[in-house]
Amino acid sequence: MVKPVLLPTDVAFLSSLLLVGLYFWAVRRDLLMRERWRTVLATPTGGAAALILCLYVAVAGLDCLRVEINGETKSLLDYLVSPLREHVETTYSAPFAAYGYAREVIPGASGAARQDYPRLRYGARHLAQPSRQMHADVLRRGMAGAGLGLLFLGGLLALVNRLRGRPLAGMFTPLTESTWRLQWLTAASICLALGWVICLAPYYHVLGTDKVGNDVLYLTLKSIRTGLVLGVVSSFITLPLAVIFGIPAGYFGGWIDDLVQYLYTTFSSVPGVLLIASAALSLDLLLQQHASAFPSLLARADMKLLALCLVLGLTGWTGLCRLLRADVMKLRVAEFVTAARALGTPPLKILLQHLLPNTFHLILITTVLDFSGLVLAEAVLTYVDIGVDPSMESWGNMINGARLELAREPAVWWSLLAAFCGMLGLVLAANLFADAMRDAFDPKLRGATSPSSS
Amino acid sequence: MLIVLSAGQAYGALTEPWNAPYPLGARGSSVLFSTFQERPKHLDPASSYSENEALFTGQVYEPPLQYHFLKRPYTLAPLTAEAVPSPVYLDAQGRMLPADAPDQDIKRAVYRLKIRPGIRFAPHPAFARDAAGRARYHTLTRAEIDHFGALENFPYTGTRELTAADYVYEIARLAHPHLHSPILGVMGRYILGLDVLAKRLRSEDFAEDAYLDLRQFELPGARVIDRYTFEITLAEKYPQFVFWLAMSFFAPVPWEADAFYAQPGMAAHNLSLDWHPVGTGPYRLRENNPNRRMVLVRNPDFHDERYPSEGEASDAARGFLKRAGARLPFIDEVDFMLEREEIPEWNKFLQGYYDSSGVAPDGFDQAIRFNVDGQPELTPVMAARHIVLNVATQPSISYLGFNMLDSVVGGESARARLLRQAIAVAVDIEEMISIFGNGRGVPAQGPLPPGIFGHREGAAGINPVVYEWKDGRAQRRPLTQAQALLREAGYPAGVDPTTGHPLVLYFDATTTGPDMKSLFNWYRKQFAKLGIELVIRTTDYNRFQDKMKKGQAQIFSWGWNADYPDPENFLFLLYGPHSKVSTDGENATNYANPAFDALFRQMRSLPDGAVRQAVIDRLLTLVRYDCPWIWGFHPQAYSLQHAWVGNAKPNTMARNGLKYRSIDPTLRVAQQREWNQPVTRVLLWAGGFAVAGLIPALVGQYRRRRATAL
Amino acid sequence: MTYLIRRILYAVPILLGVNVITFVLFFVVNSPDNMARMHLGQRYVTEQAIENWKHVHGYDLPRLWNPEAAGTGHVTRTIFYQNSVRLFMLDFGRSDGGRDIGFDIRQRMVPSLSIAVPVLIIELFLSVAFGLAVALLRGSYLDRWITLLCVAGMSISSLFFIIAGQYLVARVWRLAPISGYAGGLESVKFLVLPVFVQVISGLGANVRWNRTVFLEEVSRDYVRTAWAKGLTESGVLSRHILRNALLPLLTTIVVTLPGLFLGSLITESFFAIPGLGSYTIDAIQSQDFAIVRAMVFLGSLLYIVGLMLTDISYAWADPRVRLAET
Amino acid sequence: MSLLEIQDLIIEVGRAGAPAQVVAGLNLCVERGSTTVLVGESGSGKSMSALGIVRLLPRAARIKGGAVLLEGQDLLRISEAAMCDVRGARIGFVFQEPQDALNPVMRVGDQIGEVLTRHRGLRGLARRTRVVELLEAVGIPEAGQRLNGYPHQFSGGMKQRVMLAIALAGEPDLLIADAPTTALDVSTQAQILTLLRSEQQQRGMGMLFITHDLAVAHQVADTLAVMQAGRLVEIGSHADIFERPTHPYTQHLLRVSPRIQPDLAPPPLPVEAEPLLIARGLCVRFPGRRGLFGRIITQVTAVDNVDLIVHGGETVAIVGESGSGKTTLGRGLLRLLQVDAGSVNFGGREFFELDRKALRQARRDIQVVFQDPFSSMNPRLTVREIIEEGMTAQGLGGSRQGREQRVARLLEQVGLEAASIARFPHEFSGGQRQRICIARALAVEPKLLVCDEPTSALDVSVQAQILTLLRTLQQEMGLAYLFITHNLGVVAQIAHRVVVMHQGRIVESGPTQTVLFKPTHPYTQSLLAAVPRLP
Repeated sequence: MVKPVLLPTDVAFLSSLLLVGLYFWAVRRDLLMRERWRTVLATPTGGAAALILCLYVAVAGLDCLRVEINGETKSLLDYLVSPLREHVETTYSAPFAAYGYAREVIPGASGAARQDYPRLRYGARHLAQPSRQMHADVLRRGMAGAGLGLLFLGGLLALVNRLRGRPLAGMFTPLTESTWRLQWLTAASICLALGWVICLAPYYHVLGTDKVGNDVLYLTLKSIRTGLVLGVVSSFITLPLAVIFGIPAGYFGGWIDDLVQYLYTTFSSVPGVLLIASAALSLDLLLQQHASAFPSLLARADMKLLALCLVLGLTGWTGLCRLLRADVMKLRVAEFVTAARALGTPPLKILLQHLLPNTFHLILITTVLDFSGLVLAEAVLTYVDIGVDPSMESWGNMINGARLELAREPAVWWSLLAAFCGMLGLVLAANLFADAMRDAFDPKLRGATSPSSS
Repeated sequence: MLIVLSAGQAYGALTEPWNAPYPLGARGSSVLFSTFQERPKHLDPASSYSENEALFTGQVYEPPLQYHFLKRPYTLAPLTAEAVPSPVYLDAQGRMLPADAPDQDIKRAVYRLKIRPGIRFAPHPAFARDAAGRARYHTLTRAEIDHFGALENFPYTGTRELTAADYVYEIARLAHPHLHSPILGVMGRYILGLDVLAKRLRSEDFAEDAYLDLRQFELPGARVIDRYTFEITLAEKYPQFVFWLAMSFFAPVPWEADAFYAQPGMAAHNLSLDWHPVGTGPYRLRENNPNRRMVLVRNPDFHDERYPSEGEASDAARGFLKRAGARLPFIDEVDFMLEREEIPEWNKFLQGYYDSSGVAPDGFDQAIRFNVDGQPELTPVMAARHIVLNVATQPSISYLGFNMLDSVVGGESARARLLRQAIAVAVDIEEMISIFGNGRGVPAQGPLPPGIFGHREGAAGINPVVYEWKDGRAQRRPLTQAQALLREAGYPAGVDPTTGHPLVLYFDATTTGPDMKSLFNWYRKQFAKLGIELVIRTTDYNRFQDKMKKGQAQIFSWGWNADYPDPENFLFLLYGPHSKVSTDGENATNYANPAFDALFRQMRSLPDGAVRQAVIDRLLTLVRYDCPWIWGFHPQAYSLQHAWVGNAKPNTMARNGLKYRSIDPTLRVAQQREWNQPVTRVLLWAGGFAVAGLIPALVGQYRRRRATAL
Repeated sequence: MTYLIRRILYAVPILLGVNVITFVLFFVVNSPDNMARMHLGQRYVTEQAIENWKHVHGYDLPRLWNPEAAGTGHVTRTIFYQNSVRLFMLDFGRSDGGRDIGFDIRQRMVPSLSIAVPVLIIELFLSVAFGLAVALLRGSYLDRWITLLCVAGMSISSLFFIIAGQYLVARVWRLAPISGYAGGLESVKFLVLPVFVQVISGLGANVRWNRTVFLEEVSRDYVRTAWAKGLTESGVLSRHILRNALLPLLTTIVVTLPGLFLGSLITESFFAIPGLGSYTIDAIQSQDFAIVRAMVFLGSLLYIVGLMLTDISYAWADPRVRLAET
Repeated sequence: MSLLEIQDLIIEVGRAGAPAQVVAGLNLCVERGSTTVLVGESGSGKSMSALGIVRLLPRAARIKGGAVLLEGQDLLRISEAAMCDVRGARIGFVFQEPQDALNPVMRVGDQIGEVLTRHRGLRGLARRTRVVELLEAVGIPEAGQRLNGYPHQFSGGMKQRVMLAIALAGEPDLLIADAPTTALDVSTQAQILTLLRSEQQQRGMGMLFITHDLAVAHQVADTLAVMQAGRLVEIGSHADIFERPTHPYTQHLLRVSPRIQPDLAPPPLPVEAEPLLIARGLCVRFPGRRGLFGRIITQVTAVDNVDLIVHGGETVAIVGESGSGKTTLGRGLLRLLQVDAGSVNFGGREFFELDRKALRQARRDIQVVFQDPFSSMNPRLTVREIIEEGMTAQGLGGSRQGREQRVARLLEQVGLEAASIARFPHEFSGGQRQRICIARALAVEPKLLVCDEPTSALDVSVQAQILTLLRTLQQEMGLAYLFITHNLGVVAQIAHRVVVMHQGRIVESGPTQTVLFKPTHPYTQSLLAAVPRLP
């Protein structure tokens, strides 16, 4: 029996993506916006960051589409990487290891037990003598992966050149062209990495395994969804609040402004972590009181994630609200707003048509910056025990576990490394993207005077 | 960056080694450095029951009896009492009965205890008296209390000789409504008149902080005979009672302490018996800063107690008899540092800053390896540091319980029993021990741990439902058998016929650290082997307790630590009348089987011997078949000691082992210095790096100064 | 003076609001009965004991509105009123663990400050120095790399810095204790590592923020005037840019000053510093609501004091601003 | 040898990939003791040239070639360190916006003294004495006390005097003044110009004066250089340029520059025209200080008891310096801000007594055009949406297509292509945008158009076009204008009647001819006297 399953956070995440898509569709004819978005993408770091973000979003998106087959719910991502999911060892193993992490007593052929590192169930299983064959095999498969990646990249380049009407001979010019070089190099690295993973991961644990033998690469991939959902959904909960409070407060002033100011001063005066902690604890209690409403573990963990998003969203709106209010207060006296009032445009329409679109860049930039903050916050909240459900794959859980693992001897560093890289990739990309966006949308910082020597 | 490091360097130059986790002044003297993980909530002997509290109460308070430090199996020895008492049994008419009289005839069991004269309480302001003999500090005003603020600020202290009345007073305190003594339920049944007293006290309305002088209440079960003698009378025969006399619940509490702490205003300064105990033990708690550290110092008035001169055969060889006959305690001061997390604690032990340590799960591979015989031994690195490993199987059990009141997994129906048995076979405890316990555990064949009477080794001792005896050892039955059992139960391949979906079971747990996640995953994997979906319901501890009490949990992880080394203390966990739901007893699974209950009652009062063994065998057969528990394992405690620590023989029953401990501070100082040489060249590298980082900036600046417009 | 009075009066409704928030969070799902159970522990608890506890602690009153009482008693004879008033008097009551919260707060303030203050000072010094250097070299490769490095630094969870710091500095290089604390001068060596780690983990964001502030100042007309005067780079930077840029920096710093008392949750917890940060974390983890609520209130109070200090310091530092006008 | 000789100076802006030359080969000399004025419209490269001389270009711009010889030394080829010794010491610079050009948090005395320390090595008392001398020289009274003040305590004109003192402190040989009076009122402008001229002559400095205003140039120049699009089109003596301009661009500039001449002003309309707008006793006050609990303690009266009448088809100009309350009056009339007292009768209706809904409808009759063509249109909307806005709000124009046709017609009416309909504001130049703004206002068929400085942000040639457009529209549609401006030259070209405002009050009003050429009030007289005029 196959039936699609949509968890609440899936719905929230996918509809958030849909909203982003709608936004781009809506601004597609706006030349100024198009030019600005082009600038964002043309900034080397911005373009590269956008590519990486797309990759993350794609993985998370795939992980949000689930089907239930014979009572087992799995996402498309699970199916795509099923070797990773299924290759479960007993306990730790290092990246590219053929043998386990810890010695075990292995019953010998003659009945005499000896103590040694056991062969892994899946890692490097295909090699008869791992110690001798491993290097060559990894190299061979790595080359194949690189080849695969390059092939894909070539196809991509050919397609782009075809669309641009460039001759096939100049196929690799994008890689050398100065303006788009970093973007293409990023694309190339992504292709290469994907190729390598596709060719190596079914045979080795590329990032090792964790305490119960799960492939760390799989955990890292699954964590992407958690991180993104947390960041994106929370931001999307924040937005309406900030907009609904911030823009009218700035525009109307008076008692509305007083009220909103009071609200956000009150909210922001509570230390952030504490507010989140109290709210999360309360929501957690609420969930526990209605535990029976969530039949499966997945639904429960998912509900907890949604609750966390809700908490982060409900506590995180003050910053953007304050910014919006200040910006609208400036815009309120802008002449086009005065003109609109003089034309008899009703206030609501002024808010929607004039103020909202002109503060949108602010909303976008703040949202992307907040997003990265939220992804980072997940790890900390998980440490404080108010983060995502322990059963859910997340970087916070990985880091948290990694603290203990690092204290082992030899240190188990790969979980930490994987979580570190996974997180750094996402947050760095988001931060760089926000930077590029700020440069493109808010070019206040350009044109500083200096002696003309440089 | 540079500033920080150079500050560290400058400071470090004065006091090496750099990484000492506490002020180094004391390490050369006779101070033991240890840790505590959780701040103790109650140090009042009437309410304190948890292990982390016993760490302190065990050293401060002295019940009449103790476990012999060296002898095995565990033997009771007198502490403040002259001798281990034997009960005198009386019938309804008060006539003496022989020890083997039938239980139902025995209406009174009388224990007479004579304590040694000359034992004194540790100095405390509560005992301070002025020239006229009046207590100095029993009638303080609020302002005076605020002025003193802390115990050490009281200029006068006093002491007093321990009397039998102090023991009797403490027994009455068990009934104190505000102390919520955890053993009131048990003792109320046995000690004559205790429950009556408790009821009476509860009905009296008095403020929480007010002093309640328990001396004015009559308690027939505990009476002072003379200055040094008192008598405890039980309402029925209870052979295990004598073990209770070695627990801190029966340690003496002077009425002066209660009167002192009950003064209004004391609580606001955290001055209460819960934070500042008053006892006769070898140590007194000098500093109680649960935020950082707790310090025990030698009680100057400690009575003359000597190191035992006899023990197990191997004790002499292991050096445990070197100090025989020497006066206790050996160490002047014990510093307990708050270490909430295992890792820093473990690392500090390795660095030599803590004198002993358990083996952190994550440091296990570093410390221990199993030799070819499967026996644990120290890794060469550890052995080179002359660290000593002690292994002791604990008189405890950790198990997964089925709530027998649950409609799915509980009850006496064949369906439920088969389901339980199937799960018990499928959950691979051996794997659990090896993954999560680093092999530190013995798979349980029933509730009784090794070392407790009634436990059987070998083929005779296995649980035939889960294990079979093959190749000379117990082997878990294969998964196919579990699946067959499940099919028989009516869940083919784990599918619940009523829904058509996989059977969903719930595991109730409390939320704790990150390590739990993998454990939960592991549980799920075990159940998934049968096609059953296991949902983990985590709650906070209190709610979990509440759930357990209401019988709403389904499957849960539970454990039991022996109060005393007797099979009764384990088998009563399955005794129907002790059900958690109906009586808030310790029978967490609410298992109730009349046949078992009858046999249990019989076993309870039997002396150790063949008869008792036979009864126990029958009891075990019953519960193995009914399978209310997945039997789990008996954990083994591995503890490590540095070479400079002496007399650290593990004693899993006794809590007062610190007085026997000795240390060699000179060796400690030398080793710490050797092991903690800072890697200073890193600082040079960092400094060089910083300087190198400045160069491009300086070059850039120079270029700008020299630049022309064209 | 009138300004101060106004601000203090303004703070009252905010604190009241904070109280309402915490109260709602506290009581919406958590009934007094639950609290009583939590407080009394897991052992056998009778209804009588619960009632008794609730009465002693004043939780037997209605939550927000008392229909039975007369006059102002409608409001005053409620849990909310009684608790809020107590908090306003800075009486935090006792924790669920039975200790006096005010006592613990006083005791734990010192370690928190002894971490937070050095961090603040060193961080400020370093980030201003780096920020200036980067603003000076703007547009160059060094600028781009340092900015990228800053963004990367911002993108790394502070947990990584702590874990890596503990592993390398304390374990591998043995340069500092892994964790712990001691009073007095001894504390220095315990503080080196946490301070170092915290400075490093905050450096990226701070340098970048300072760079932005400095660049914003650099683009102003008066800077051009300064150049036109023939001042050298150092003169322009120190006398003009720095002086002006310190104003926005001041606001961001001063508002955090009172909050320093609260300490850093994560750092203190990892390094076992017995400060208010780890106190809070412990309270969260052990679900000790009484402490959490006290800390929330204290935090808000300090934040409001911070806002006030900000205004005052602004008026002091910026000749254009006078208090009466704000 | 000239004091300053610029040879083939080339300045580029933009990214390395697509550079644009903003200064394309400038050649210019400044002699000792004489003033050279560089005139040009915005974007002509005149300011860039001035900044290029001292190597203080914005980051986006860079010098690509040429030489700047100061007494024979090429400033472009010395090191930055050496350049620091030139700036302030040998070249003084006065910037356009005194508001921003002074360090807000530094005492005025220190800002001047800094130069003395840097270049003259003066410290302590000597420095202070010299600062006082300088401040007195630039005409700041009570210099001894005022040097401890901060810039915000000085008025605009005073700030510019301080700026001049800074520039003079290093006793430079060359003074570069980059449009130093643009931001100032005419009366202040006149004082500053006089001061500059006298200082220059006293000290025998060379001065390079940058301006867009030919009238100002006329007042200070010894030599005039006219720039257009980065090139020098004509250079010559004062007399050459003003009397015998040779280049067509120069001639054009001279032609379109507004002059105050009696023959230009339109005659007053016949009196029998029906009054369209009658305002009586208008007062607008802004809160000043607030006390405890936000109670208002003092108030600033921006518009003080003003009466005003506008007839249908008439242009009434409101003239005043900054702060005179003219803009506030305009917005008050429109009910765009709270009016504290008075009444406005518009077309027979009491404008201030309308409820919200009626007010929205009534807004149709009275529209507004603003000064800044950049901020007066929502950059997120297309031209069509911008112009449609009023129609939608007022329910005009019928169907979607009807509105579209109307928008197209309006665009043609204001002289734009109908095809611009789908474009965004930023694709248009300043003048074009102002046309769109007019079209937006006209879309609701108003009877009165309040023009709030509609031309002051525009170059003179564009300004002339817009004025022509407004006149044409008035003739075609019978519009009435309330024209708010500070520029008397513009007034002379367009207004039937003039109202002069000073400190919130109307000091004089009457037909243009009378007020501009036979003023009776002393304020009007002094104002007119201060206006620089072309021959």
